[in-house]
This record gives sequence, C-alpha cells and structure tokens, in this order.
Amino acid sequence: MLTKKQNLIDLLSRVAILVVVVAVLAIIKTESFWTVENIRQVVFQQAPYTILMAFGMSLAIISKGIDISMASVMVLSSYLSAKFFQQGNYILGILVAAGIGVGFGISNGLLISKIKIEPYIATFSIDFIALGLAYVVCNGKYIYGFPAGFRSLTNGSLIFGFPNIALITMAVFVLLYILTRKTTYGRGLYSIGHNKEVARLSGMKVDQILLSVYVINGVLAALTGVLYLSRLNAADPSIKGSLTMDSIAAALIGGIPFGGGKGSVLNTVVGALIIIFIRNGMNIMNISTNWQSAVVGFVILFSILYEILLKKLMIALGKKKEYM
Amino acid sequence: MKKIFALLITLTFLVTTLAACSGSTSKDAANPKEEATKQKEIVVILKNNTAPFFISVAEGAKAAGEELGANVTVKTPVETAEGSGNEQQIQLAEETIVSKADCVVMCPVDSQAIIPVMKQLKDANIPVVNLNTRISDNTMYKTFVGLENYNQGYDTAKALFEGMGKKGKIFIIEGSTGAQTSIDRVKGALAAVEEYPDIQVVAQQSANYSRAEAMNVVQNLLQSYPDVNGIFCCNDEMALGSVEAVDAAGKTGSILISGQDANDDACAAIREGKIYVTSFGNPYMQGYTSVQAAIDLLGDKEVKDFYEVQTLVVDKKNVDTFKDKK
Amino acid sequence: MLKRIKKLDVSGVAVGDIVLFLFFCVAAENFLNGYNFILILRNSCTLLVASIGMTLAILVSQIDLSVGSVVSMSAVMVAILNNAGCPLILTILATLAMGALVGLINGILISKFKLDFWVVTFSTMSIMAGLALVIADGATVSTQNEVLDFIGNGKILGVYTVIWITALVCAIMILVLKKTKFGYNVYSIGGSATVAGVSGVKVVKNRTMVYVLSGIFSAISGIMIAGMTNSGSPTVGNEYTFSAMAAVVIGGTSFDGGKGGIVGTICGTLLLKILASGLSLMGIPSTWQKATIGIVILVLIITDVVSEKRKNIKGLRRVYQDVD
Amino acid sequence: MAMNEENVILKMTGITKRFPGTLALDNVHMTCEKGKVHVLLGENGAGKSTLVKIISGEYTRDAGTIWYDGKEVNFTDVRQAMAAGISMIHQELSLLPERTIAQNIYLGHEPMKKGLNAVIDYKKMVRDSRELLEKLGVDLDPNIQIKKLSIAQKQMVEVVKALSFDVKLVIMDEPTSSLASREIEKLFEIVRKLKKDGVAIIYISHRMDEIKCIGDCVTIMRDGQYIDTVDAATVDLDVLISMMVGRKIEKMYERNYCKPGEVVFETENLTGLRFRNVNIKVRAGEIVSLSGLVGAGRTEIAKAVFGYDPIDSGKVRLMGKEIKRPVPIKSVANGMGFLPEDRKNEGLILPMTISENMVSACLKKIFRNGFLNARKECEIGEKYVEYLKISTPSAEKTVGELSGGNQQKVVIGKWLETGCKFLIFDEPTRGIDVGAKSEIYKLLDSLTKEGYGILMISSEMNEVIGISDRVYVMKEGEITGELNRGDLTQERIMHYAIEGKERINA
Repeated sequence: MLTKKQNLIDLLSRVAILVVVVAVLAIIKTESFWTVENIRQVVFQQAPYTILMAFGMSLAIISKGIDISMASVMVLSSYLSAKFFQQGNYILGILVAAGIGVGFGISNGLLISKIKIEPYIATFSIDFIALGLAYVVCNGKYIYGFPAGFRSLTNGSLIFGFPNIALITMAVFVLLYILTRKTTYGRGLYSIGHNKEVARLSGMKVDQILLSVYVINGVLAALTGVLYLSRLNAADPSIKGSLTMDSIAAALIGGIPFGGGKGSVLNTVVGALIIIFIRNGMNIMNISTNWQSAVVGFVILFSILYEILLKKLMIALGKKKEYM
Repeated sequence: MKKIFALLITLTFLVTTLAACSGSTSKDAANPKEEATKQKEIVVILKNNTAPFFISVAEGAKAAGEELGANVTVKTPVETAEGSGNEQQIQLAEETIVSKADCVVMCPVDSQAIIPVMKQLKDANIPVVNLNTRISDNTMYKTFVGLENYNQGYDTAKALFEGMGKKGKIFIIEGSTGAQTSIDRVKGALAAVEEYPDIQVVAQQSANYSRAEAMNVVQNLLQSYPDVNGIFCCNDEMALGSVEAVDAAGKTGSILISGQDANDDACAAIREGKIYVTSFGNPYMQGYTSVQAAIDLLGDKEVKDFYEVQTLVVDKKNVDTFKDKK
Repeated sequence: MLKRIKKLDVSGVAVGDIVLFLFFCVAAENFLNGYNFILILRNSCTLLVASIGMTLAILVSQIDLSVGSVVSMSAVMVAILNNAGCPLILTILATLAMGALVGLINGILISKFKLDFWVVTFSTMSIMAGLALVIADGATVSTQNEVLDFIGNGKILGVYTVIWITALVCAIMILVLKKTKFGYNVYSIGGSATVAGVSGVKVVKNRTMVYVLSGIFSAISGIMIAGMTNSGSPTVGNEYTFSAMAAVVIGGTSFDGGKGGIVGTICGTLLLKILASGLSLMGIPSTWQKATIGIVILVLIITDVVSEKRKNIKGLRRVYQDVD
Repeated sequence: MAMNEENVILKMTGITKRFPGTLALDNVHMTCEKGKVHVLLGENGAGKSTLVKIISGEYTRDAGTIWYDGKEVNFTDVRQAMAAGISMIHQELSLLPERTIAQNIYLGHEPMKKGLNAVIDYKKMVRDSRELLEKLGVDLDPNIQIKKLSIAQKQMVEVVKALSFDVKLVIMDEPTSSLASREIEKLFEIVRKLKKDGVAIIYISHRMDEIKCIGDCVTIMRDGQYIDTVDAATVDLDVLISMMVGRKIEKMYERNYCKPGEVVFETENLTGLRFRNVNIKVRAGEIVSLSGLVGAGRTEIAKAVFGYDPIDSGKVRLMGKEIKRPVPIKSVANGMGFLPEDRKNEGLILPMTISENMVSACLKKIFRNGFLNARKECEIGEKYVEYLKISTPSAEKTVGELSGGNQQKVVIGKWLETGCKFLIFDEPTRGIDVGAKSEIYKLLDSLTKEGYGILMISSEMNEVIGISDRVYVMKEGEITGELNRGDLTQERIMHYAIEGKERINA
C-alpha cells in the first residue's frame, strides 16, 4: 500500500512541476507559447525523440543499471540503415537498424548479466565502440534526401491532428507501460531493481530479464534513429547531441531514482516534457542557449528538495505505522 | 564457461561490425609511411573528421601531397565534442614534435587555447602553416591559408538581404558556443546588418552546428516570430535543419534561408529553392593550398603571409557551375 | 613486493598498462621516446587530478558528476579574474574556494539532507556547466600571465610544472588515504556507512569533506588547464566527468566503495592516455581510434572481472582447506 | 530486589521513545551494577534494542533521565558514550569485510602517532590488537582480512572490538545468535572475566538456557513497557516466558511424528566449494537436520543443492529425478524451496508488499498468461496472512515493516504457494522471539503432516533435538555421523561435530 501511495505522490509531484513550468511560460509568453500550434509542436514533434530514448534509460535505471550507449547506438543504426531507406528498401533498412540495435543490446546485456561488469562501465565502452564505428561509416559523407513515403513516417499523420511520430511514441509508451506494470516480466524487472539476489533465489530468470532490458534499449535506440532520419531527411552524426544527458535528466526529473525498482515510464514522459518545455520556452523568449543547462540543473535540484518536503509531510501525517 | 561463451559472442559481434565498416574506409587506413625516407613529413591537423567540409580539406591536402611529392598525414581529434577537441589538438600538435614532422598545417578549434603549444613548435623550430581559422597570435605561424570567415559571413548575409528586398526580420543561428568560425561569421553578418537599416535581427540562438537542434530551435523561434523573413545560419547543416522546420510550418519560399560551406546537400536544397544562398569556402582548395604553402616554406621559397582562398556566394544561378572554377 | 602489488588491487590494470606500453613501443615508431613519455604524463595530469576527486567519491560508494563542469568553471574563472587584473594568487585561491564551495553544497545536500547523490551532483553538474558558459559568454576567454603560463607550460628541473603538481597531489593523497584518520574513515564509510556510524566515525562530516576535496581537485585541474592553454574554455571539462569515472573504475576502484585507491586511478588514467597517444602515433585514422579505445577498455575490464571471480572462488576453497 | 547504591553504574528512569506512529518505549526503567550481568529479556519489538541504543547514544530519548557513573548524562552520539566507557556488541555484525582484524577492532578510535596527530600508528594498532586477542583467548592474526573469517570468528572479533578500549559497561545484543556451543563457552569465559574486573554487562538474548548460565538478574520487557526485574538464580524459566510473551506457552517443541513417505530429496557423493562426498536423504513427512559447528559447511551444502553456488561433482535428485548442474530456476521448477538464513537480504524484497512477495516465487504459475492480476494477488496474500497468522493490518503492507517472525512467515508462505514438496530451512528461528518460535515449529510440524520433506540447518541444539526425525552431523565439510530420533542427545551430536568419525570407528 505504502509503496503504491508513495509512487503516486512522487508522480503527482512531478506533474505539478510540469504544470508550473507550463503555466509560467503561458503567462509570460502567452501569444507565442500558449498556442495550440506551439504546444502541438513541442509535444508531438520535438518531445518524442527524447521521450523514446528516456524510456530506454528508465528501464535500465529501474533494473538498477544505466545505459550510456543508447545515443551512439542510435547514430550508428541510423547511419547503416540510411542507404536502404533512401533506396526505398524499407524492410532491409528496418532489419539493419533493428539488427544493430539488438546486436549492441545483446553485447551490453551479456557484459552486464553474465560477465557481471558494472552497467556504467560496460555501456561506457560500448558507447565508444558504437560512436567510433559511426564515425568510421559516416566518414563525413552525409546521406541526404529520402523518399516522401519515408518522410511521412514523421511528418504525415494518419489520424487528424496526431502526427505519426506522436502515435508511434504513444504506442511504444502503452506497450512499455503494460509490459513493466502489468506483466510478470515487469514484476521481475522491478524485483531485480530492488534486490537481485532475492529475485535469483526466487527462481526468476534474472539474467534473461537484464539481457532483455538492454535489447529493448537497443531497439528503442534504433527506432529513434530511423525516426530521426525521417524527420531530418538526413543521416547526421551530430544528432547524438546531448541525448544521453537529456534522457538521464528526464528520468531523474521524472522521479526515477538510481536506487532501482522505483518509478515507471509514466514518470519518464513527465520528466522529458519538463525538459523540452524549458528548452522551448527559452528559445521563444530568445534567452541565450548558455543558460539552458543551468536552468535544467536548477529544476532538478528544486524537484528533489520538493520531493523531500513531500516525504516529510507524509510522515508528519503519520501514515506509516512502524513495527519495531 | 558461460562467461567465456558470452564474451565470445560479444566480441565476435563487435569484430564483425568492425569488419563490416572497414570496407568504407580502407583508403584512409592505409598510411603512407613507405617512402617516408626521402619525402618531407607534413602533418595536417584539422578540427574533426565528421564534417563534410573538413573531409574535403583533408582530400585537398592529400592530393597536394601526392602531386607535389610530400608525405602528408592528416590528424584530427577523436572527440568531436567542443572543448575536448581543442585539448586533443594540443596533444596531436605535441606529437608532431615527437614524430619530428618537418612542417605542421594547423587548423585550430580554439584560436586562443592553441597558442602555447604553437610556442613549443616554434621552439622545436617546426614551421607552422595556419589554415582556415586564424591563430590569435600571428607570430606563431609563417603564413595563413584560408578565407576570412568574417567576409564569408558578410557576403552571404548581404546576398540574403538583397534577396529579401533589403528589409525584414531575420534569425541568426549560431554554431557551437565558443567555435571561432561561428563567432567570426556572425560578426560578419552583423556588420552587413548595419548597412541595411530595414533589416532587423529578432533572435540569435545557437544550434551547435547540428541539423537536429537547428530544426527544434527554428521551430520554436517561429512560434514567437511568425513574421520572420530570413534565417542566417552559420553552416549548411543548420540551414538544412531550418529548411525542415520551415517546411513543417508550411512557409517554404516565404522565408529565405542562407547557409555556409555549400556542401552537396545544401546545393541540392538550393536547386529545389529551399535554401536561398550559401557560400563556397572551397575546402578542397584550402587543403591543397595549405600543403603547397608548407612545401614552399620547406623549399625556402618566398611565401606570402596570407593566401586568401576565394569564397564564392552560391545561389540558384551558379549552383551547378561553381565547383568547376577551383 | 609482489604481495604489495596484489594488495593494491590494481594488478589487472597495471599489467594492462605495461602490456599496451610495450605493444606500442614495438608497433608505433617514435612511441618509445623519452619526450613522448613525458608528453603522455603531461597530458594525463589534468584528467588525473580531476579523477582523484572522483576516486574519493567512489571510495565512499558515491559519485561526483559535477567534476567536469567544475573543471570548466575554474578554467574560465581563472581567465576572467586574471583579465580583471586580480593578482594571480588571489585568483587561484578564489577558484579553489569556488571548487570547495560546490563540493560543500554537494556534500551537505547528500550527507546531511540525505538526498540521492546521483541527482544532486547531476544538478550541480548542469548548473556549473551552464554558469561557466554564461560568465564566459559562450566563447573561450584568453588571458596572459607569466606565472600562470609557468604553471601550465614551464619546467622545473626539466620536468613540466604540471607533472610536479600532479605528482605532489597524488603522493599526498596516497599518504592521506593510507595513513591518516581521514583516509581510514573514507574506507570505513565506503565499506559500510552504518557500521562506521555505530563505531563512532563522523560519517556526515567525512562524506562532506570528500565532496569538498573533490571540488578542490577539480578546481586545481581547471587551473592547470587554464595555465596550459593560457585561456579558459567553458566547455573544456565536458568529457572529464565520464573519462574520470572510467579512469577510476578501470583502475579497480569499485562502485561498491571501500575498495581500491589512488594508485589504481593513476594506472587507469595512464591507460587511457597511452592508448590515445599510441594509436595516433601508429597512424591509425582518428575515425578508428574511438572504437579501438572502447574495445581495449572492454577487453581489459572483462579479463579483470573474470580473474577476480576466479580469485574469489579460490579464496573460498582455501578457507575450507585451512580448516582441516 | 536489593541493590547497594555505590555499586550502581547505570540508572535509567521513565525512558520514553516515540517513533513515527508508534511508542517504542513507554516509561521504562532499569538499573545496572558493576560486575553484574543484567539480562534484558523480551520478544522482538518489545523495545530491548531501542533501549540499549539509547544507552549507547545511537538514539536520543524523548523523555526520562539516565544516571551513569554517578552523574546524569545525555549522550547525543555514539562517540560520547564510547568516551564514557560504554561499548556495544551489535546483533548484526558491525565489521568491514575488506579491512583487517586490527583495523576493525580499532575502527573509530584508531591509535594516533605521538606528536603528529591525525596520522595513524598501524604498528601500534596491530601490536595492541594482538595482545587483546591473546588476552581474550581468541587465536587469530590481526592482519587477516575480515572477509576471510568464518561467521563465528567474526562474532568473536566483534566481541574483541567492543572491549578494545577501557569499558565500564558492555552491552551485548544477542552475541551468541551465530555461535555454536564451543564458541559460546569461550564467550562466557570472557563475560566472567569482565565480571571479575567489575565491568557491568547488559545481555540481550533469546536463549533461555543462557540466562541461568551467566545472568545475575533479569529485566523483562513487553511491547515497549517495563514488566519486572527478577533474580536470575531463583526464577523459573516458564514464568519468565509467560511474563515476556504475556501468555502461557504450553509446549515449545510440538511434533507428532508421522510415517515417512517416499524419498523427495537425495544427494550422492556431492562435492562442492566447502564440502565433499555428502550423501543426504530426505523423505516426505520428515524433518531432517544438518547439525555441526558454524563453518562446518552446512549452509554451503544447502546453497549448492539449490543452485546458488556451483557444484564440483556428485548428483542431486529431487522426487527421484536427477538435476544436472542445479540453478535456482530449475530447483524451484522442480519443487524445491529455500528459506535463507539472511531473510532481509536473500529471502524478501523489503520495499514490496506482503502479497507481492508471496507470489514472487511463482509468478509464471499463478499468472499463466503473463499478465498480473491485482485481485488474485491480493487474495493469495490475504489467504496466507490468514493461514500463517501473520500479524499485519493488511496484505498490502510492505514487508520491511514486519517483525522478524512475521517476515519468516512471509518467506514460508512464498514457498508454500509454489506448491513445492521439499523445503530447506536455514536457521529458521534466527532472531525470532520465543512466541513466534513455537508457532514456526508448529508450522513445520503441520507441513510434515501434509507430506512436505524438510531439511533444516540449525545451530540451536534444542530445536534440532526437539523437532528432527533424523540428524546429519557435519565436521569440516564432511558428514561425520547420522543419528535417528531415538538416540538424539546433545553429547552425541557434539561428539560427531567436534571429534569427527575417527574416534567412533576406533
């Protein structure tokens, strides 16, 4: 009971932050920020990429790990698959992208679950390898111009008002949410996050689950890569940008602690939206980009202090009866 | 046992990927150490190995090396992130002292931070040819090869404003914070703005030379300044990002976009009329000339202290022809 | 002697260093060259000093993500203050104070208010990174000062000043950790904070101290960079946090805390730098270097982990055999 | 009872401590004399640990006064208490595995080099600890790392650590919980030595037999309240028990033996990390115990057959079916259950709810289609709360909030739900109070009636003798003897455990 209540409160507190951010922006920049067009753009066109990546990061963190390599895997997979999409050979393109994603996912997974290397250091070196290979492959030649059909993957919209990219993200979200919260697999995942030993001694397939987490991350990375291809109409190593940091930040702001076993992909969405809205707002207000990371930092700091306050409040309310 | 197995799988996967990728770069991998004995060693240090611009600089340099009979090695930082790139350039420069290069062609990430190591080269009396981006202390190099990023920015901006009919609002999209080229080009553009009283800069934001970020930034800016008429970008990647953003807003044609460097993607976009103007820095020529200058130096020939590579404003008219007049 | 090395808990990496070194001596011409060796050392200095702070943090089973941005911040600060005509000694003191302050904030938030160290240091990281950009206005700040230049590029007895400084710092910290009360407390807290607490170790005070030191070392590193480049770049520290963590963990200091030490970190840092230098002297195109570095790190870690396991199992058996 | 004032070293009156939502201590008082062992008795949750932690400065009291050594004191942290000569032997070992014995003994008060402060004199540290170890008759080299020691040895180091500075009052919180008889004797010698030196001792224990053995007077607590203080020599144990439980416990070890069924579990020349050639048989309806000194390799066997540690050679058969290189997944699937010694870290996921823990070992079995079903989960939880009499308001409480006994019940429920037929209990009643103990024993008994086969590992002689059908005794990784219910005596077991088989054959 307590845990569930706790989670709910955590989540609500994050939502509150989001609301505050949006409200502030809406008030000071009503005409340009608080427009359907802008909100649609931020939520449906800019946020999805960060959100998708942050999903992966969150899964890793929930299992008491971390995945530094996702962004690089994304770059590599988008590069290797670009040519095929360009030739309109979608199936092959998807296969290649997925292949890269799964491949690196398995590498990460095996290193962490079987060889038992610190997730941080394992994914750190995989990150080097993936990005390095991306450089090798790209070698300065950007791949540009994709068939309209492929572009419509992100630009077009099957259901009016909902760009496909948004639909895809929602689909992924629903899938992941059900997978993590409603299935035995998800229960296993959280158990591992809380206490790997107990999970193992309870006959859970710890290694397989861990492996699967990183494979999912790989696939998510590949997906994001392909979507970027479609959005930017080009394969470009600079898309890595600050995605790793952003997705970690999204998880943290969303309220997924590195302790493992807590939070859900719902938190991730909230966290990601907070960051993206801050970015959007600062652009709109034409504040120098230099300020962005500082502001994000302050928001994170604020969010935790605020969480502590809530916890204190709850205890004060004396919900918790302790057996000695 | 299991661990060994897992280890094997992982490594085999990595190796195969490596192999898969190796095809595309075998030519780079070959290192021209064979006839090192008699030929002059010229080390060309560039900013990175991912931007098309520097790839063709490298090609130009290598070509010059082969034609004029010098042993040219191109080195770039591994880390392309701003800042660390600079630190690694220093490292690379120091290594040229170790490997006793005869001459170094330097294209610094950071005009300031590179100076101390340039001093070291001076002490080791290895002559330096400064390429593309000026080193702040002009006693550190024998000659400068390249274009004035300032002029390039100025010319492009002018062309853009003319296209806009001498009036309207513009965005300026900067490159990575701290990058010299970006700083100079923006200066140039602003200088041009001075000359056009009816041109007004409404927003100035960085997009880290990245297409993706430019797209987001422009999308966001368009929200607050929907009535903008032109976008000045510090490189083509960002210009192309802006193109996508403008497309998405359905304003193609009504907003003129200018880039820099004239890479293939940008030229394609110009043909489609999506980018209005860019400017050709002729990277190949820059690379070539720099090595040429280096060889002259070593051959004790007279060298000018500035070889300006002509920049060329590229628009629909000359987009198909400009490359011929190298 | 051999026993010593074993005690240091870094045998794996140390061996790795030597192997790589020998390999490059053969493979890369000009590598085996006194001057080059000096260069490798010199290039290791800044990262090494920053990593020492990280080592302390990881020894108390925590992490200081703010290292990198404090490095940037101090470099910028030195440049700006110096340009403002502030006497160098004051400049340096102020910078150190800044580092200490950031550390203090981290330490208090983490150990006193019991906030999650990932989140806290992550936010201070973003904040400092942002502020560095802001005060430097996004561009490198150049500065001139003989003494500063001497610190960065000068030599004492034919050896670079930075190397002396670094050597000094390392020596002091090794002694501190081995011999002093504080060092003992660091290992005790790392081993188990609760145990240390009930045994009368001032956990809060010592943890805070660790972060303060970490901040100071980052500041020193930043000052050295400012000296080496006669300028302060607001992004120079970007890679430091991750590289430092890598150096520390490669050096055999585990995230569990209470195990490892400075010597390991030195080996780890050297490893990274030897790789970088060796590969580029071998004339391997930089496109390939990143991937290669990743793979080498991975292989090293794997061998280390696997051999560690073997040792442990042997240990179990031995205990049993001792019994009869 | 009588008490001569000048001998009194500690006097506490009206001690009250409130934790969020609960009143841990309610107006408790207690008085200790120099050279006397004052036993503190009470069930888990009675507030014993809280009380002693207030004395040692780990907790601060909300109300009440403490006179220590003549003056009123108010310790706000451990260091002050240590400085005043109060030291504590913690229930859960407070040692750092990576550090050496010497470093652990002097942890927190390392000897400094004369002259330069803040620098530690390791040589002196080693010298002193060697003396100390010899003085207390513990034969260990102070330079060994703690992680290389057996649990019993660690416990002894813990004791030495507590006596490493001049103490006036020593608090021992269940010091014998992980010791076998031989070490316990050694510990008692130390206690007697301390008594001679006029040191006062507060001794917390669940083992009734120990009270008579070393106790001078006994203070009983229940639900955070002071019940009574009696003279250990004269008091009757049953009275004590009824006082601490608050009700009469009719019979501790209740066992109606039933006719064993077919063999459910069997090992053949099993050899592993720390045991060799082990042959064990467990039939349905049997409770078979593995006895022996701590470190004889009993737990190792259990962990190995369950697949937690690797096996070198030999066979493991479950329900007559051989399991090649066992791993937990297989063992569970084949109907084996393992209740580890360390419940908190290996048995339960503390932050999760009772129901969630209950189903954790058989998710696949309950939710066949792979989807969780909150209601079903909750029902299962409630079912076991009901059946195992777990004292909790609801099955949705997090396990971390339960007492040791109830946590153990949750672990049992977790395995019952898997429908396994063979259970391994590693120290089933470690850290569980008398009341809950007898319930656990009843539970074991009823399980055998339902045809479960049970392998029990225990260091508590009485429970081994009390409820086992058969006992295998181990010494240094080998089975040295097998005893049937008929001829189970403490002497015989200890004989095999210490002498080994040689003597018997001879």
